[in-house]
Amino acid sequence: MPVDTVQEKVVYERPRSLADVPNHYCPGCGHGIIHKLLAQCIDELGIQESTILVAPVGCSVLAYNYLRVDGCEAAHGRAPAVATGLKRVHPDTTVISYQGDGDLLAIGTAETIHAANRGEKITVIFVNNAIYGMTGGQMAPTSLQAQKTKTSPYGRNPADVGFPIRACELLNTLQAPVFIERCAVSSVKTILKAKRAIMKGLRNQVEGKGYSFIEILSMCPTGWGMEPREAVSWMEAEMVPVFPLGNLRDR
Amino acid sequence: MPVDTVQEKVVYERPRSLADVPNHYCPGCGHGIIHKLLAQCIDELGIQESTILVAPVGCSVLAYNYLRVDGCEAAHGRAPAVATGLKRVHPDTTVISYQGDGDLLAIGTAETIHAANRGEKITVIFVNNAIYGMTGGQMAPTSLQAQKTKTSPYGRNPADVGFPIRACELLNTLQAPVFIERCAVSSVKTILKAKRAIMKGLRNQVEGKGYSFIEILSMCPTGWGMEPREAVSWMEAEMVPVFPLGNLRDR
Amino acid sequence: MSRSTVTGGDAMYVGIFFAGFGGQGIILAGRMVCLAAMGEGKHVSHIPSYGAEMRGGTANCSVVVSDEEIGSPLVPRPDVCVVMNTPSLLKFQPIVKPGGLLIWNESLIHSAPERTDIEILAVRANDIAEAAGSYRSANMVMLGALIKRRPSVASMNAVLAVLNEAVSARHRELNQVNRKALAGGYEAA
Amino acid sequence: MSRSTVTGGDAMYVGIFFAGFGGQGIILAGRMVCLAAMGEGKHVSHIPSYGAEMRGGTANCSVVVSDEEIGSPLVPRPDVCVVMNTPSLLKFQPIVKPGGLLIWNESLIHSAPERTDIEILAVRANDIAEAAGSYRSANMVMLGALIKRRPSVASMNAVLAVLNEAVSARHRELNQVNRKALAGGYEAA
Amino acid sequence: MSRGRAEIDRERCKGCTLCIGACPEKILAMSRDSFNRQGVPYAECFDESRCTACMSCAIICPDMAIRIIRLVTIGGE
Amino acid sequence: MSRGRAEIDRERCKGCTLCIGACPEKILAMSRDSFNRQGVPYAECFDESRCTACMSCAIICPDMAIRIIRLVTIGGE
Amino acid sequence: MGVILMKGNEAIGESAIIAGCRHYFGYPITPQNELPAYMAARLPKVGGTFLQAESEVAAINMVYGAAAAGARVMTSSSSPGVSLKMEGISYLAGAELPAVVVNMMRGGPGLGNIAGAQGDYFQAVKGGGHGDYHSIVLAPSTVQELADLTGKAFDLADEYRMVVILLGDGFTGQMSEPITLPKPSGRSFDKSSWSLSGAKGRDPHIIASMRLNPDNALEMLNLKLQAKYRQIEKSETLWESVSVDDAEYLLVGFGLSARICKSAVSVLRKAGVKAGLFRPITLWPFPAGQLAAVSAGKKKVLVVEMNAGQMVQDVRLSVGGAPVDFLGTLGGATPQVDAIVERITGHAG
Amino acid sequence: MGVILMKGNEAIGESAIIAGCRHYFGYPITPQNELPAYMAARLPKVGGTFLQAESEVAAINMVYGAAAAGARVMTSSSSPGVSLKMEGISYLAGAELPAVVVNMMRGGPGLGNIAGAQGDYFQAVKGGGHGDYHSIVLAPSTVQELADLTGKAFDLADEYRMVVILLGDGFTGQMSEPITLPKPSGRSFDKSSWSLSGAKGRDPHIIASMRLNPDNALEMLNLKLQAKYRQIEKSETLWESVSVDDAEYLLVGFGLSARICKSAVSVLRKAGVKAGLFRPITLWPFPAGQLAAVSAGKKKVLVVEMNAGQMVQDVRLSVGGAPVDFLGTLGGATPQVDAIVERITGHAG
Ligand SMILES: Cc1ncc(C[n+]2csc(CCOP(=O)(O)OP(=O)(O)O)c2C)c(N)n1
Ligand SMILES: Cc1ncc(C[n+]2csc(CCOP(=O)(O)OP(=O)(O)O)c2C)c(N)n1
Ligand code: SF4
Ligand code: SF4
Ligand code: SF4
Ligand code: SF4
Ligand code: SF4
Ligand code: SF4
Ligand SMILES: [Mg+2]
Ligand SMILES: [Mg+2]
Repeated sequence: MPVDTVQEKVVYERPRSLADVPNHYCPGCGHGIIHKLLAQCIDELGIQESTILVAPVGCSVLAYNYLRVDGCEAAHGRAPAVATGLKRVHPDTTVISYQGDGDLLAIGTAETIHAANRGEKITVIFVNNAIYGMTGGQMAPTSLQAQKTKTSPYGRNPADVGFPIRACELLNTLQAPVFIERCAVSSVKTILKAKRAIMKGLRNQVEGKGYSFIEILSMCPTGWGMEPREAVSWMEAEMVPVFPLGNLRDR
Repeated sequence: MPVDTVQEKVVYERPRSLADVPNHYCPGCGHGIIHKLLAQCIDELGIQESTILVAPVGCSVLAYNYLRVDGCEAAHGRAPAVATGLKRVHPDTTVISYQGDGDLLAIGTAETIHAANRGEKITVIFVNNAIYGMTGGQMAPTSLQAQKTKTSPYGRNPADVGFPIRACELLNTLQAPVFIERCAVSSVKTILKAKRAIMKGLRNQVEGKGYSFIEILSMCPTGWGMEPREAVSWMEAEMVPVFPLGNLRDR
Repeated sequence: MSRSTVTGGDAMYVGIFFAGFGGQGIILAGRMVCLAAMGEGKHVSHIPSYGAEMRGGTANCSVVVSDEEIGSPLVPRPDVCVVMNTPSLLKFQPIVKPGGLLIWNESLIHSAPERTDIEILAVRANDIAEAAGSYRSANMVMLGALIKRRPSVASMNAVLAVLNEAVSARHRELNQVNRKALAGGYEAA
Repeated sequence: MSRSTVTGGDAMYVGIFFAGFGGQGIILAGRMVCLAAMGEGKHVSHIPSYGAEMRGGTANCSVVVSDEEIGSPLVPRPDVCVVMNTPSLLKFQPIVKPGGLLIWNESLIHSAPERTDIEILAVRANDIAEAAGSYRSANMVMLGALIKRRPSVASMNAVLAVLNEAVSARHRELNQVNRKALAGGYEAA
Repeated sequence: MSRGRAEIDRERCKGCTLCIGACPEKILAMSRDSFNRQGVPYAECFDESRCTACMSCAIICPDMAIRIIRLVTIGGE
Repeated sequence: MSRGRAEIDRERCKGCTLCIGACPEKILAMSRDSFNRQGVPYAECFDESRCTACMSCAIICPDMAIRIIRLVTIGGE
Repeated sequence: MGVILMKGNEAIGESAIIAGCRHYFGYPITPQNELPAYMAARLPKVGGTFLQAESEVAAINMVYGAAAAGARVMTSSSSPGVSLKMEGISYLAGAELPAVVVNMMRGGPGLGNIAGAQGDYFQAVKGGGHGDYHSIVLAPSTVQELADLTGKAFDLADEYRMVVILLGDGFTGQMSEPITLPKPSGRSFDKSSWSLSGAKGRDPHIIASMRLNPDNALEMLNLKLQAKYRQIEKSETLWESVSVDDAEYLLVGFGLSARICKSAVSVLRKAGVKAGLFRPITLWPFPAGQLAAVSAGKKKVLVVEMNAGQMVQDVRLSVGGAPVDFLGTLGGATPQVDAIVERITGHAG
Repeated sequence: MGVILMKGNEAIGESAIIAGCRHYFGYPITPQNELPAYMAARLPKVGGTFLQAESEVAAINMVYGAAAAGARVMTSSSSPGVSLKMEGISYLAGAELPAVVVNMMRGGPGLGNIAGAQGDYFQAVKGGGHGDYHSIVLAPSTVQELADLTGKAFDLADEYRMVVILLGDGFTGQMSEPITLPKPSGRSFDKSSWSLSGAKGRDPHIIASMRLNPDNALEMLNLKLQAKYRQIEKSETLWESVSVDDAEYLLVGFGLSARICKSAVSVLRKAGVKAGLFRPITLWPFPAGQLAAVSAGKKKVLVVEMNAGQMVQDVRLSVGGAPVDFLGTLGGATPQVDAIVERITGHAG
């Protein structure tokens, strides 16, 4: 009778596309999780050598240092335009526009909407942390009602500056996009869902389909002035009701 | 038995707010009709002395020469930002942002969306003629599929540059606006409806309500390369199905 | 890098200004002068006016024909001015250089030019064109008259030679009429 | 418009650099030096570092105290360097001016500085603070040590006098502890 | 019998013909041999007696070239 | 019996504690008296025997500080 | 209030409020974020409006609207953000609207870094926007001066109906120094003859920079602007000079680099070298005449800037005979006193 | 093809295609609309991409992306639109990306008018964007030169990895003249060592202008850029001189104003006045040495520009002894030959 042998199997480790360097994000920052997901998807699709990452101006400005693919910095808000230029020259690459909420929904509103409306064959990863992380915590277009930030010190007042903008719903009024989904990275469950959405968004490019948009609710403990786990709870309790998770379009 | 006397009564004449000068618009241009409607509404609301008109860069760049109210030029696309500055300083005035489709939906996309999202207490008159009139007929964000323009000489190809954007539907995803309606000036009937919408949009300011958006489909015979009456037919047959008329919001 | 000298001889120089409303073929007439003069070895330049009036259908252009390299392509004081409608006459009559030539379209303009220090030529351009086959060739009538009065600009042969090149394919069936109109203008001048 | 003269006398000038991680009260310590020195009639400047690291919790600041108008507020080669944690020691030990003073937090840093051309002072800031009532006053311990070793910067009285002004209302209940910590640092130096 | 009339300012008219299309009575047309000072033909009413003063032509005119005068009957039984 | 383990790279750990919250077995905690070279406490597993190799901690770790090793039984009946 | 320790960016904010500024529109960017944060906290308390715009482009156009409405209005940003305002600033110039624009310069080009720098001199002074226009450019070098010049900026803007740029750098904005808050200048400017408020009881006003009719209308506007600029060049130059009378060597610098120069003058004098400093405070109008006078007969003029050589061109255009040398630092580096001293004496100080 | 009559804007388009440009991104604005229209019609026929961007800001950033991808890429606009590209141009400079930007200048400031003008010299030459950077600036004065310099612009851009600005004016763009279309230069540039295409079989490439680590990284980038600029100043100046050797009076102008100057030289020579013309073709690098040599010993140097006096500053910085005078026209007005002659002779020509 043969004896059972117990072998060790590594079931979770650094994806090849994720550089083996410490990142500069604050403890508990969602960007780190999202980078990891992106790297996993790139690996699984085997597109490390045909991917171009457009990093925004925002906390993820150095994303190209962490994802081991060709990387391009874009001016604040202009990542979709830069991605358009890249993709139109190299239609066979997978071009990812990685952007924060200030970048994508404030200064970059026009570029966001028009790249989506043209149906540029790119994948947009929209990291919605309801704040301007990099510049020290100012109000974002997605900041919640009554949320206190450096530039809404008395809380965001909708009567004065309106309500948080819902990017997915906005883009869902356009005809060209093929995929629109809102995810989160607050728990293992939501993270795994987010990964599936990212996979789909990237695969759409590999298959030559069209514009994919993945919004990911992400913790910014520093900008919110919270401990990381407090931030997770706040996101689930406050953000998710305003930005409901789910798929809005999958063609 | 008294004899009937027939008296002459002027039932339609130049509104007081409309300057008695020839305008520079091409024959059959919708801008002229819309100016007249605006002037009539301003007169009827008695707000000639408290109105500020923001004229865009576009064929209507000289609108302030035709409407006898305080007038402000805005850089191309920035009329809503300029209007915001004006209104925030003078909350008691009625501020009108008059814009073309290139102005409002291309270069000015961000300003358009954010003024609406903040719920700026202004009235936006959006003249959608599916073309860049002033610069000689280039493709607008609202140009129709297959429409030939100077910059889509083989017809607008959605696979390459997407579909026409529907401004009302886009803004209708935002919470703050109080009034959104799409009208046209292709016939007496639609013109009268457009006037009612403009009245409502301006009255909302008088009543201190909030952001109003009135899209008006408008003929550009020159840009379309058509005779004026041909343009009217084209608008009714081709544009209206893509941009359905009607009210989307009235709070 | 490049070095050259300018001597200042007595070169031929004619600045021409065409004015009318959109659809009268103003720009085409200007281009044809250029092409014809080019064919005869001259330096030429052509520039449409796109000044104050953006809308409203006016169309003007400036043409220079010269033996020498051309300085400014603009013609603030034209040697020859061709006006096709009333507003153009009113606006541009004053800018013709003293001693210059003003050709006006008598078919559409009802009061004659008043200047006395210039050469004035009335041409019933629309009528002559109509007789040739279409009022749309009125521009060619004016052109015919122009080269008759200013033969140094270009010869009739040179103009006829560029007709097919200048006129877009869509309108080329009109060239039969255009030839007649050119001749009609030439005769009328 | 404004005219003045500079003589170049022998004025007192101390450039101080504080380094640690966010939450250690680095910026506050710098501001307190400034306020105290201001109170004693000195010129001062304070500037936080906001250089390469945007994220990740480092916090540094430069302070200048001088008898004269201050030129650059930056202190590339500090006379005094106060380091509160290991990465700061590693990074900033080399920049201290030869003959300068390096004060390091022995509670959190496990290997001592190596330079021999500067004055080195180890302070168990967290321990002393803890003893005074809270580890959060470690910055005050370091400050106490600093003014002991460099009395020209500011006196203890001056520092105590600005405590209420410098500390935001939210944290003022800590001032009792802060006073003790300042004294503790002063003694330990 | 005429219920009013459309007064067309020929100098303001740009000849777009929109009014002609809009008139329910079809009593408007472009001038044939005369032009205004801009050199363009202008709209004219060729049968004022049929005008109902409905204002359609004026409402659609982009150049405010049309004033409408209505004839109002006062008194009588 | 342990079904695997979470290997935590203490130098990469930033001490955010997200893994601690995510671990269904509640076997992770912050180091008490030791700090990494950045001077911060790091996550540790205090009872590896209960680890199910479920990967939750690794999945949520923003700093890729956790590798998961599963023990796989091969052969036997 | 007596002497207080205040951060540069916040000193601008409070001084603007003292000067009567009640409208601020801006977009976050380091290293000036303390200014919008300050305004966000303070303006609502004094009945003013703070609005975070969706972009720098929107911000400058909100400023345009508020200025057209007759308000005292300010925006602030740093280098890349200010580049985005170029069209708007040209429009403000063309429409003759008064506004105060703060640029806390950082290292460029492109995204660069967030250290203080002086690489936007040309943009501010020569006109980064299109067309022939000028903004008045003020270059403070201390927090006190930041505070004082803020009030001055509003007065100049209103007096000449134009943009005044407060050109600081990241270090100046981040730095805290003891200051005395300025008093309101007390000057008042009647804008009722041109500003927009609804044409009550008067003809409509129009604010515009387009000029189409007659053909020379734009030329006329430009002639008017140029005449205004000549007037300002005559009457509004500001500068500081230190120990220039007996100096053989003249340092020239603005803002932070001038402070470092001042330290260098001190070191040089200590070493027996007769050095002086000329510090333009208005970069436009550049104090050309004053510099010409001060530099006459000097052995050498050394221009020190935190850039690759920008103001040095204006210095060369002003200075008569003296040889002009340049010492620059790039990408957010700051000039070292030693290097300046060495450049003057030929050996390390 | 032999000699053909071609419009300036269209000549640029066809010449760009001849030079291998297959990507164009732009936004409409008068007076350069014929260029995008031409590209829209032609590029699809040669397998290229024409894209009308949503704005000038988007256009320059699409250019940035396409340049990063290694393509020959162009955008075009006119003054207000070019102001909006300032941030993007600074980014291109910082990231060392090659691109050709056309500015067909119009009357400013603000919305101005649509006549040709030369008011954006400072913006193009001194850097309208933030930070220390340069673009190579080419100033064609005929349609033939527009065509020839377009190809040159692409080669220079690729050789030095930087922006080349083709600085024309509305008149030059609208004008038709007989030209011979240029031949491809035949030069090729290998961009594979830095451009982005997916990191197949190599380490990833990164295109960025931010430099944070180490502390002096941005300084290093700037030193590299400055070294490149010095090299270009040495080797890439272009100019034309006409009748300068025996001239007593030297006219200096660029683009359209140089053509008018040429006519003036002709008139002056006819009148027996020894006049010559120096025409910088590269505005940056400015042919300072050549101008210094040519202007030596002249009685007077007269700079003629369609602006309030911009290039004249570079002329003054270059010219040694000769007195420098300036004649400018504003708001889209063009210099008159008579006025130039009068300024030289002291009486009307
Ligand atoms: C033109 C310009 N404006 C502003 C900035 C400053 N800035 C840098 S990042 C940022 C916003 C960051 O917020 P977000 O996009 O939400 O990203 P996050 O940091 O939250 O991930 C801003 C305003 C800039 N670099 N450039
Ligand atoms: C910054 C800038 N970009 C471009 C232009 C040129 N331009 C003037 S009007 C216009 C668009 C006109 O189209 P639209 O807004 O639809 O108005 P319309 O003329 O059709 O009424 C453009 C692109 C400009 N003046 N400024
Ligand atoms: S500031 Fe917020 S978004 Fe930025 S790194 Fe820190 S936690 Fe992440
Ligand atoms: S081009 Fe079109 S929009 Fe402009 S005036 Fe003419 S018809 Fe009207
Ligand atoms: S008022 Fe009515 S009936 Fe009379 S002309 Fe006008 S449209 Fe015709
Ligand atoms: S609608 Fe007005 S402009 Fe048009 S033809 Fe009739 S009257 Fe003339
Ligand atoms: S693998 Fe699962 S059980 Fe093991 S430590 Fe991680 S979360 Fe806990
Ligand atoms: S999630 Fe990662 S970084 Fe956070 S505490 Fe756990 S191991 Fe450390
Ligand atoms: Mg964010
Ligand atoms: Mg339009």
